[in-house]
Order: sequence, then structure tokens, then C-alpha cells
Amino acid sequence: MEIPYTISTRPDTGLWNAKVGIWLFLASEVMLFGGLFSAYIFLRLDALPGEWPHGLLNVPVGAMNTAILIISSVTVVLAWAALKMRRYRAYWWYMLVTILCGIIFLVVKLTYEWPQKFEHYGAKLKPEALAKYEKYLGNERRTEKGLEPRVEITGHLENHEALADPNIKEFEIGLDPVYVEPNNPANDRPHFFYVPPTDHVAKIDKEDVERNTSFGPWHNQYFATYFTITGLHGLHVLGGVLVFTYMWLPVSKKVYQRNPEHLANRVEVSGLFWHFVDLIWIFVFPLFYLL
Amino acid sequence: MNNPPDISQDPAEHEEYAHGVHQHVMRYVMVGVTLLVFTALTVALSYVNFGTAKANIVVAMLVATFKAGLVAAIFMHLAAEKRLIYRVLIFTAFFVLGLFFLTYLAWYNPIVR
Amino acid sequence: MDASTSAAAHHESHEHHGEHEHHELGWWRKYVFSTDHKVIGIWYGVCGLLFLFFGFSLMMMMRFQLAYPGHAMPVIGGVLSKIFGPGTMDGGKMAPEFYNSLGAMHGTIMIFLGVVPVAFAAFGNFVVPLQIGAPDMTFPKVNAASFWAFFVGAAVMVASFFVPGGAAKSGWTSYTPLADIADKGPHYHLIWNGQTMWILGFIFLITSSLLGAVNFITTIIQLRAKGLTWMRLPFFVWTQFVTAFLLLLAFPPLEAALVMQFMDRVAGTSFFLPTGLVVNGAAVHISGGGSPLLWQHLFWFLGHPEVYVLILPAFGIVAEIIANNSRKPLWGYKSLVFSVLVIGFLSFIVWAHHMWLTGMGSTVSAFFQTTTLLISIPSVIVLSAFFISLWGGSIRFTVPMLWATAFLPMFGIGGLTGIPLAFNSADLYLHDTYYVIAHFHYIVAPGTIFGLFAGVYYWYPKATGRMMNEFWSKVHFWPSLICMNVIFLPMFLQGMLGMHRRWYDGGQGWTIGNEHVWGLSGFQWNTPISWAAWTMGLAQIPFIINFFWSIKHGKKVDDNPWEATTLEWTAPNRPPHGNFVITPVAYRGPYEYSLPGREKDFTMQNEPVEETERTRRRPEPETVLA
Amino acid sequence: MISLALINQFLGQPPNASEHGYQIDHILEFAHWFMGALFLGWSAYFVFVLIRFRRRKHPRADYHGVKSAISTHLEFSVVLIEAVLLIGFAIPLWAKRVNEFPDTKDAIVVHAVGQQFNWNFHLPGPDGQFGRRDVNLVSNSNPLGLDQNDPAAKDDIVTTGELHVPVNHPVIVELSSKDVIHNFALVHMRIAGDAIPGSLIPMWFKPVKPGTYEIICGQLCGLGHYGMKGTLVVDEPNEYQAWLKERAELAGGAASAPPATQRPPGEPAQAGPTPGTVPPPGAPKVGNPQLPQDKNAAPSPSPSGQ
Ligand code: HEA
Ligand code: HEA
Ligand code: CUA
Ligand SMILES: [Cu+2]
Repeated sequence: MEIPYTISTRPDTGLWNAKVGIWLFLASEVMLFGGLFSAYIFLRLDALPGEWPHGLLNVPVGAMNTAILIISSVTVVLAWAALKMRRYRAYWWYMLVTILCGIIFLVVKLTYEWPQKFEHYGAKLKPEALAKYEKYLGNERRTEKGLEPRVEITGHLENHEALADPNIKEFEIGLDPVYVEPNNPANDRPHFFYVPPTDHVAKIDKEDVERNTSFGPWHNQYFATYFTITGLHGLHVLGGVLVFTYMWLPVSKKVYQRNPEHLANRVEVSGLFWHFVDLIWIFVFPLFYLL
Repeated sequence: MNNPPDISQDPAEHEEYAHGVHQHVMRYVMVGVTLLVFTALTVALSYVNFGTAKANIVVAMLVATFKAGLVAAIFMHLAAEKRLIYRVLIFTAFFVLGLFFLTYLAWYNPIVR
Repeated sequence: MDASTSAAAHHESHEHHGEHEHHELGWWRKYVFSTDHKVIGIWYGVCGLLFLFFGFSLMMMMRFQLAYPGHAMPVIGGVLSKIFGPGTMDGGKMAPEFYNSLGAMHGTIMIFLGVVPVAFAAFGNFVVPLQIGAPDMTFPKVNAASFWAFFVGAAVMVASFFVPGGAAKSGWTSYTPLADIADKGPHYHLIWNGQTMWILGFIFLITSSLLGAVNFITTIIQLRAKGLTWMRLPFFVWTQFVTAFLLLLAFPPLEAALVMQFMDRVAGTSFFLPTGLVVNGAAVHISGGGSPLLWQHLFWFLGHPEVYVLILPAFGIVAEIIANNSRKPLWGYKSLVFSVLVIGFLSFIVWAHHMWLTGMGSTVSAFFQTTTLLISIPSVIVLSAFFISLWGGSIRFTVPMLWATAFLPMFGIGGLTGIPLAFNSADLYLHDTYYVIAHFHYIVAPGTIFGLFAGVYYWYPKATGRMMNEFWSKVHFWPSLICMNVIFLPMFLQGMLGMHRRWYDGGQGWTIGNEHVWGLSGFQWNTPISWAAWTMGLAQIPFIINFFWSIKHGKKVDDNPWEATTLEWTAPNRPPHGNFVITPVAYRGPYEYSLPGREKDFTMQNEPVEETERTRRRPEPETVLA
Repeated sequence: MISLALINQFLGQPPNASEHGYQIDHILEFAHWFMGALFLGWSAYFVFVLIRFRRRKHPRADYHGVKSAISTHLEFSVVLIEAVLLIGFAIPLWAKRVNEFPDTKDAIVVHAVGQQFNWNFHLPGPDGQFGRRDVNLVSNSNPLGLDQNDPAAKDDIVTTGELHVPVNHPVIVELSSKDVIHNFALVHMRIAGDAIPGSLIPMWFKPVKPGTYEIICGQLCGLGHYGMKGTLVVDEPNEYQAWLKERAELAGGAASAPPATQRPPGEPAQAGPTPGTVPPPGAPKVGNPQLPQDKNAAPSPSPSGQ
């Protein structure tokens, strides 16, 4: 006996199997990301003043990646529509664009956004030492204006050996522009364009530093959630790209020739998955890049 | 048996069907453009000061929810889906919100002296 | 990972299409890498049973330590120390960290490698498609993927016993920060250590369950035979349906939590680590700011639905068997269905009853107490319906029926003792004592496991075409029933004494463990308990032999040996690939036993409604495909 | 009430020693009677049915079965009883525990800080002020990292393993932990609470019977969990004052009192009854069978990034 309703719909539910399956799967994905986002909410609500950094990610690049995902979402439904209209060539091109979009997204993430973070350092100061570095932090003015205090100094670490060598007593940090001009109102809110660390090197006594680490997941709760959520999201993107590639390769032309509706259905379910991945990103982008 | 040959291979029927799909294509593109515009808007709004940081978050989340709604409704065809799928999603939404809300409650109702 | 598995889900779902054009499959494809739901179900079943036995063996070792703390285990102690390596059973004496490993792995293995695979995956796979008259699962390849994900997860779990430091030792609940810092000794390897492997294995198991759940739900929705409307589904199918939803929606938050714990362990994050930890006299260098309770919330968000995952399939099995052996319809079918739906729904909003003592204010605890008590009501309804079903029956004490009847009071004891735990003020006293251990073991051991045995004996003929030997089945049954009670009843006493769980010394070093109750001290009660556990181990031998021996030598039976009514019994014994010779159509409800005016005392679901019936009892309108 | 109480004793519950404890016992008793009644009722019915309707006696089953609504009534009464227990007992009792803390004026306030595998107690001393604690000051001789420069810390009392409280005074214990989650369980006082690192969870009780009681760690906290025992001594007021004085002298002496029972890291944890405490009468002479080694939980280095 053949399995019914793989392509045609079951009359009483109006659905074919894979469509039910993918929606159930997406429901579980909602719960998965729901768990992660609830962690985000609680860790953020619990964060002490100044400990949830702002403006550390590259907004234009993030916005571009968002746009790329949105475009790929459009092309994937166009690919599906093309199949429905039995235009295989158009389908092929739309699919190619979708796949490329996915790949660009991943490449940007893995070769640019993430590595850049690993090179950045942040020295979290002990509470009692904050006053000593007031000239970098500008906290007096910030408290006056009701802004969150700054509790760490970030930039490029010039003397990496200091991390391991107990004989070196100071960290030398090539400051991010914010710390060069802490009292400049322009620095009160995150910059739209990324500004690299300056040549201005600050010497910070190790005694005063609670922790000095690069911006990896170990740095603080913000980066922990950022890397975990974008990492998991990236895996989803990768999965989608692999599936689309399979459907774009010549093997699926055969499926099309046997029954075009079959391929259209496949594209529809994988497209649903892809839209979902896009949808998650729509929340990730403002939560991590903008707020 | 349960998978009858595809009717849409019949040229006449297919013509009609394809026409229907064709009408949608424009809509997909429009939605895509709207999403891009709203992405720009989110970025812009994040540089506007709505008074408190919380207000900014709320605004950004409203925009994001609207965008997500568009994706779900149009790209994922949720605007016209079968009842069964709505049911599954309603339960899921309920449980996610339950997870958020109850954990929140538990968090902010500790024993205090 | 999810992405790629889901990806597999889409295309493979369509792929099987061409594959059913029958060509002889090779032995490997047919019996090992099969996509046939029955073969997969049987694989799940055999693996799951083996893991049950393995988990039980771990517990038998622990029971020695509890009864005779500090003594070297005679005879096998040395062997075990060779197997598990240094630092575990040196000189035959169990080390405390090894005790903790065994405890954590007993819990994990019993639940996730034993009961879930057997109750949900094995019976669900083997029975559900047959009962709904489907040729297979909707996504056979996903089904196979689900099994192999389980297999990998299980292999990782078992392998974790043999890495340096041994298997996970922070309890099956893996509470943080303990689990975050566990095993991080001097020779800490990032991946090859018990707790990290536990996490990885678990992620595979979750993947397996999610794939299975998607498949089951889709199958039940899409592949019901003609005429098999929702209210004509066998109760077992309903329980599997709800169970699948529990797994589908409750597992992912735990998966998220596992990912976070994994990051805590290997990437240096502090999701569950607060600021200012001092371990072993030294401040820990982490970013801090995390919350230990976040883990508990996410864990119990799964953990509570999970316990219903353990019990609902057993409800289903027992219901089938009671109807079949009392030869009358299940009483209150509709309220049963309604009850399991309500249980499923409520089980998502009661989880904090495992966290009464974590500093919960009165508003939240009032809410969770109320929902916890609410959820006990549908359970009461289910059990009452089973009891009432027996009234007026013509009860045959077949082997499956023996297990099913034993299930009822055993579940009753377990369920009833959940009630004091549900009141947080009473739980102040009982939390984490042996009372809790006794509570849930009454449900999962003489409860669920008996349900599983019932199911094995009941559907064995369908899977093999032969019956299991009745005499040896009874030799299996009676000692098991007695031993279970000797094991778990005294634990209530120990709990009331105030003895706590996870005590390596069995309570010997505690004043409380040396108070007397019913003639023995709390600690001394360990001895009869342990002996009963070992005796029960022996009592499983007839089952194991019977199980394998009967495949070849059992009594041959026809397609419907129990004279049952549901659709699986219309398929030929050892149903072929594709299951049914004639596509079944259902014309009536699932339990038409002793229908008045019929000669036979059972009327199968695929027997058309006769003219005479129509006039006499106004049958439901004959809907084909509601 | 007397007869109700019997069921708990029958099941082995040790006598209560706190003011509110009998209320906890009552709810347990009610629950047990309720469960017992249900269990016996159903069991009797069950046995009857199995015998009465066995195949030999009753060869043809009755298609329709029970028609009466008795089960509905039964279920309804179960709901009712559960509701009474919940609304009448459980919720108010809990509210009393967590919302109505006694006034600090007449209550003893103490911080209990769990660690693998010991209980540390921090008492504010005569000034009623807890001194500052800092994890960076934690050392062998200063298990809680008490900051001696803080004036409020001067008269503080820190003990390990043993806590004294006066009888008939409310005691507020604020729970926290240095490393992992522990649970501060006082079986005789019918009270318990988790000690969670990073939070401070208060709980209170009022001991009414002098004596020596066990403090149990009720949450798996590592390999020495089974031996993590503390002692609660409920003193008559004059004994309590004497103890306070003795402790205060110790605290005033050395920079900080090295508690007699503190365990240097890396050395085996305490096993069995904590040395320096009086074993309660009838306590077993046997120690715990094996000394736990502390390789389970070493400080966790951040694997990368520094
Ligand atoms: C399958 C498993 C299962 C099931 C079904 C249940 C069912 C219930 N459980 Fe249980 N529970 C566990 C498994 C289960 N539990 C486990 C594993 C733990 C410990 C986890 C850990 O910490 O490691 C636990 C722990 C646990 C706790 C936490 C205790 C603590 O840690 O301090 C609580 C508290 O509320 C609780 C309550 C309940 C309640 C109210 C029910 C209710 O749903 C019960 C409803 C049933 C009834 C009310 C019975 C009705 C029957 C009759 C009326 C008929 C009687 C007739 C005869 C007996 C003949 N359970
Ligand atoms: C499904 C869950 C399940 C099951 C079935 C069991 C079954 C048993 N459990 Fe377990 N247990 C747990 C889940 C379970 N347990 C959990 C979650 C914990 C808490 C862990 C923690 O603290 O973190 C626990 C803890 C626990 C403790 C407390 C340890 C401690 O706190 O220190 C004890 C003590 O005696 C115990 C005993 C037993 C015994 C004697 C059985 C017996 O009933 C076992 C009986 C088993 C069988 C009868 C299996 C027979 C199988 C076969 C015969 C198969 C044959 C094979 C083929 C045919 C191929 N268990
Ligand atoms: Cu501390 Cu257990
Ligand atoms: Cu529960």
C-alpha cells in the first residue's frame, strides 16, 4: 500500500502530509527559540546597571544581513510561485538567488561579524576603581543625565602577553572612541557606523580590573546570549541552504518532470522553514543590534 | 490511489490556476519591499529617544511583531490556512507565552522579609 | 542540527513515493536500516527493554551500597571495578561519586532510554499505524532517522561511563551550578567528560523524540482509515496523540537549556552561574550574572510534561486490555478522551511544583498549587472510568489482563501520594525525601512498567505470530508484583522519617536514619528493600527467556487471538510491508464488545453496520471521512 | 485530633519541635486520611468486581455497564476535599511562612551559607548588623569572606556546622550558598528551604522544645552531599547566652575565629557527625563509610578568552 496524501490533500483536513509535518516542526521551533528568548529576557532584566552593553555590534552590516534574509524570503516564495506556474527556469534562478543570499548571510557572520568581536577586549573595572578612570568613563556626567554608568573600558588590547604574565602590572588598551571623548554627547548613544578603536592607548592597572576578556560568549551575558542565539540561528540558515541546494541541483529536475506539484510542495515546506528562520532574525536584529 | 495524477497538468486548468498564482506574485514583491522599509524604520526609530529605554524596546518590538506578522501571514500563507494549523499554532503561542509569563511571575514574586 | 533534520523531513517525506514499488530489499535494508514502522517499532522496543534492564542493573548495584554501605560487593565487585575503571568500585567498594553517577544515569536511562522508547516510540510505532488502518507512518525515512538519532544518543550516554571521571553525577535533573562545574577537575577535557556527554547525548535523544512526535501527530491526523473519525479512535491512539504533543512542545525549551548548559561548560558563558561563586575555597573567574533558577524553570517545563509522557501511553495500553478482557466497551470513552486532553494541556502549567522550596512567594505558589490539584482531577476520572468499566464485565484473567489489573492500584498509590506533595506546606516536610522517590516509583515502576509488560504480552502475537508462554509469564508476574511493593512501600516510611534521597550511605550516618519504624530503623529498612530488588531482578529472567524463546517456539495463533475489535487485529499476523491486505474501513467505535443481539461477543471496527442494528440501536450516522 | 495525629506517627514521622509544625502535620494527616479512604474504598470495590464478574461467574458481559451517576458524585467530592485542603490549609499556611515574618526585635536573625559540604552560620552579634562579606576575602580561616575593616563586622559571629538558638524565640534564617544549591532542611522543625548561590532566601520558625537536632542538606550538592550535616541546638535562654558569649570571645580574639571545623580545600570533607558537636543521644557510632575526595568540583577556569 502506498502512503496516501503525500502530494494531494486529504479531504477532511485539506492538507497534505508534509505540510502538517512542517507546521508541527515549526511549532516545536517556536518553543525552542521561546526558551532562548525567555532566557534573554530574564538575564537582561536581571543585569545590573551598565552591564548590558549597547552599540557594540555593527548596525549597517546587521541591517544588510536583515535585508538579505528578507530578499531571500521573497525569492523563495517567487520560486514556489514559478513552480506553480510551471516555469522551471524561473524557479531555478530564484532558487539560486535564495541560496546565494543564505550563503552571503553566513559568510558575513562567520568571516566578519564574529571574528571582529573576538579581537575586541573589554576590561571590567572593580566598582571601587571606577572613580580612578573617570576621565575615560565620564560617569559623573552620565549620572547627572540619568544615563547608565559605564563599568568597563573597551578597545584593542595592545599587550596580549599581559593576560598570562603576572609580572606585567598593566593592560594597555587602544581605546574605542567612546572612551576617548566620554563626555561628548555624540557618544551617549550608539553610532550607526562602526568606528574602530583609536591609537589612544590607556594603561589600566590590573589591580583595578575585575575581568579582562575578549568579546566572546564568556565576556558577559549579552555576548553569551548573542553568540548562542545567532549561532543556533546560523545553524538553521545552514540547514536551509543545504536543503535548497539539494532542490536546486539537477536531481530535482527529475522530480519536477515526474510531477511538478511534488517539487512545488517540497519547495513550499522548505520555504516555510526558511520564512521562519527569517522571522526569528526579525526579532534578533533589533534585540541585539539596536536596543 | 490516494495521490491522483496532478490535475494542473491539464493545460486549460493549469492556465487558470497559474493566473491565480501570477496575481500573488506582485503581492509578494510588495510585501518584501514593505519589510525592507520597515527594517530601515526600525533602525531609524532606535536612534529616536522615546523617553525611556523601555519605551524604545516596546516600539522596536511592535515594529518587529508587525514585520513578523507580515511574513507569517503572506509568505507563510497563514492568512488563509486550514483550521488544524491554526489550532496547533494557537496552543503553541499559548504555551510560549505561558513559559514567559509564569517564569516572569516566579522570578518577581520571591520571598522577601 | 534542527535545520538539517527538518530539511531531511521535507524531502524525504516525498521520497518514499517511488520506493514502494516492490523490489526485494536486502537483509540489512529489511531488518536493520528499515523504514517500516513495525521494524522500527520492534527495534525501539528491544533497545528500550534492554535499557530498562541496564538501568535496573545500575540500581541493583546502588541498592547494595544502600543496604551495606562501605562493604565490598561480594563476587561481582571486582568485576565491576574492572569494567568501570579506577575510582569507581576500587576493591569492590563503591565510591561516592560513582554512586552519584549511577543515580543520575539510572534516572536518565530509565526515563529517556527505557520508558520513552518503549512506551512512546515502540508501541506508538508498532501499534498506532495498525490501529488507524494506515500503511505506514507518514514519513518513513524520518522515522528511521528518529531511531538512529536515539541510537546515537543512547550510545553517547552509555559511552560516558567510560570517559575519565565517569558518567554524569549531578542527578537526572542536573541542577546548576553543580552540573555546570561538575567534572571540571584537573584532567578536565572539554568534551570527553560525563556531564558534557550527558548534554550531547540528551540533545540527540531530544532530536529523536521531536522527529518521532512530528511523525506520530501527522500520521494520526492524516492517515486514519476511512470512517475512523476522531471519536472512533482507540483510546490508545488518543494517548499517543497527546503524548506526542507533550514531547513536541515541552522538549524544545529543555533543548534550549541544554544548549546553554553546554555553552556554560565549553564556551565559558555563565547562563546559570551567578556572580560571586566560591568553589573549593577560591573565587571562580566567570562573568557571572546568570541564574541557577533559570535552568530549573526550563528543566521542569519539560520535566513535568515528561512524567505524563511516561504515564499516558500506559493508560492507553491498560485501557485497550481492560476493554478486551472485560469484554465490554470502555466506560465513559468521551470523558476519558477529554481527560487526557485536559491532562496534556494542564501539564504545561504546573511545573513549579518541583520548585516549592526555591524561595517562591505566595502568589505564584498558590497558582501552581491550584493547577497541580486541578491536574489530579482528570487522573481521578481516568482511573474511575477504568474501575467502572470492569463492572458488569466478563473478566478473563489473561496474562496482559493480570498486568493491567495490577497497574490500577499501583498507579492509584503513586497518584494519591502525589497529593500531599502538591500542597507546598506539606512538601516542606516531604521534599526530596524518600517519600518523593516512593511516590513516583509507584507510578513509573509498578505503574508504567507493568503497563509496558501488559502491552508486550498483548501485542506480541501480532508482531511474531506466536503467543508467549503463559506459565512462565505468571512466574514473571507474581514475584514482580510482590517485590515491587516490598521495594517501594517501605520508602514511604523512610520518607516520613525524614530520610533524604541521594544519600550514599543509605542514612546510616544520620540520627534520623536510625529512628525506628515498624520494627526496623530507617536505615535497616534498606536491607529488605534491596533483597526484594535483587529478587525482582531474578524474576525478570523468565521474561527475558520467554521473550526470545517464544519468537521461534511459542504457540502459533491466528490473526486475532484475543478476539479484539480494533483494526490492528484485522491485519495478518506479522503484517507485511504496507500492513493491510484490504484497505480497512471503520464502521463503528473501537470497543464494540458484547454488542446485544450478536452471537460473537466482539464486533470488529471494520464490520459493516447491519440492517437489524440500524433499527435497534440507532447507530451513529455512517460518516466516511468526517 | 488525637486520632488524626496517629497516622503520621504510625508512618514514622518524628515528633514536632516547632510552633507551626503541628499545622504542617495536620495537613499531612488530613491528606493521608483522605488518600487512605479513597484507596480502601476503591480497593474494596475493585476486589469485589474482580471476583463477582470473573468469566466463570459471569460469562456474558453487559454492553452498557454502569448507568448511575455515582462516579460523578465521587469525583465531585474529591474535588471538594482537595479544594478545602488547598484553600483552608495549604495556602494560608504558606502565606504565614513567607509573608508574615516576625519582627526583628524579638527574632534571632542568622545567615546560613552552604558550601560543599558544610553549613556556615553568620550572626550579626550585639549590634544587630551583619558585616560586609566579599568573595575575594574568602580563605581557610575566613570561610565567609567577612570584611574585618567593616565596623559592623567586628562583633559578628561566624560558626561552622553548629548553630545555637534559644527556645521559644522566632528564628529567621536567611539562606544562601557559596557554590552550588543546597537545601537547609530541619525535619523536626518542619521547615526547609533551598540555599541558592546568588540569592538570599529567608525562612523562619519558632523552636519550642530544647534539644539537639540535625540539619540536613536536602539537595544533591556533590559527592559529599550525604555527609553534609549541621547541628541545631535549641538552648534554654541562659545556655544560649553562655554560648553567645563564648563565641563572641572567640570572634574578638584572633582577626577572625578559625572555626574549629573548617576544612582546608583539597582535604577530605567532614564525614559523619561534625567534630566539635555533641552527637545527639543514641547517635550511631559508625562514621560514614568513605571519605569523599573533592575532585568533583574544582574551580572552573574560563576556557578561553583571557
Ligand atoms: C509518571 C510519572 C508521574 C505522575 C503521573 C505523577 C503525578 C503526580 N505528581 Fe509526581 N513526580 C514524578 C512523577 C510523576 N508524578 C517524578 C518522577 C517526580 C520527582 C522528580 C524528581 O525530583 O526527581 C515527581 C515529583 C512530584 C512532586 C515534587 C515533589 C518534590 O520534589 O518535593 C509533586 C508536587 O506536587 C508531585 C505531584 C504529583 C501529582 C499531584 C500528580 C497527579 O497527577 C496524580 C493524580 C493521580 C491521582 C490523584 C490518583 C487517582 C486515583 C484514584 C482516586 C483511585 C485510587 C484507587 C485505588 C488506589 C485502588 N510529583
Ligand atoms: C521510568 C523511570 C524509573 C523506573 C522504571 C525506575 C525503577 C526503579 N528504581 Fe528508580 N529512579 C528514577 C526513575 C525510575 N526508576 C529516577 C528519575 C530517579 C531519581 C534519580 C536522581 O536522583 O537523579 C530514581 C531513583 C531511584 C532511587 C533513589 C536513589 C537515591 O536517591 O539515591 C532508588 C532507590 O532504591 C530507585 C530504585 C528503583 C528500583 C528498585 C526500580 C525497579 O522498579 C526497576 C524495575 C525494572 C525492571 C523490572 C525492568 C525490567 C526490564 C526487563 C526485564 C527487560 C528485559 C529485557 C528484554 C526482554 C530485552 N530509583
Ligand atoms: Cu549540600 Cu547536599
Ligand atoms: Cu510534576
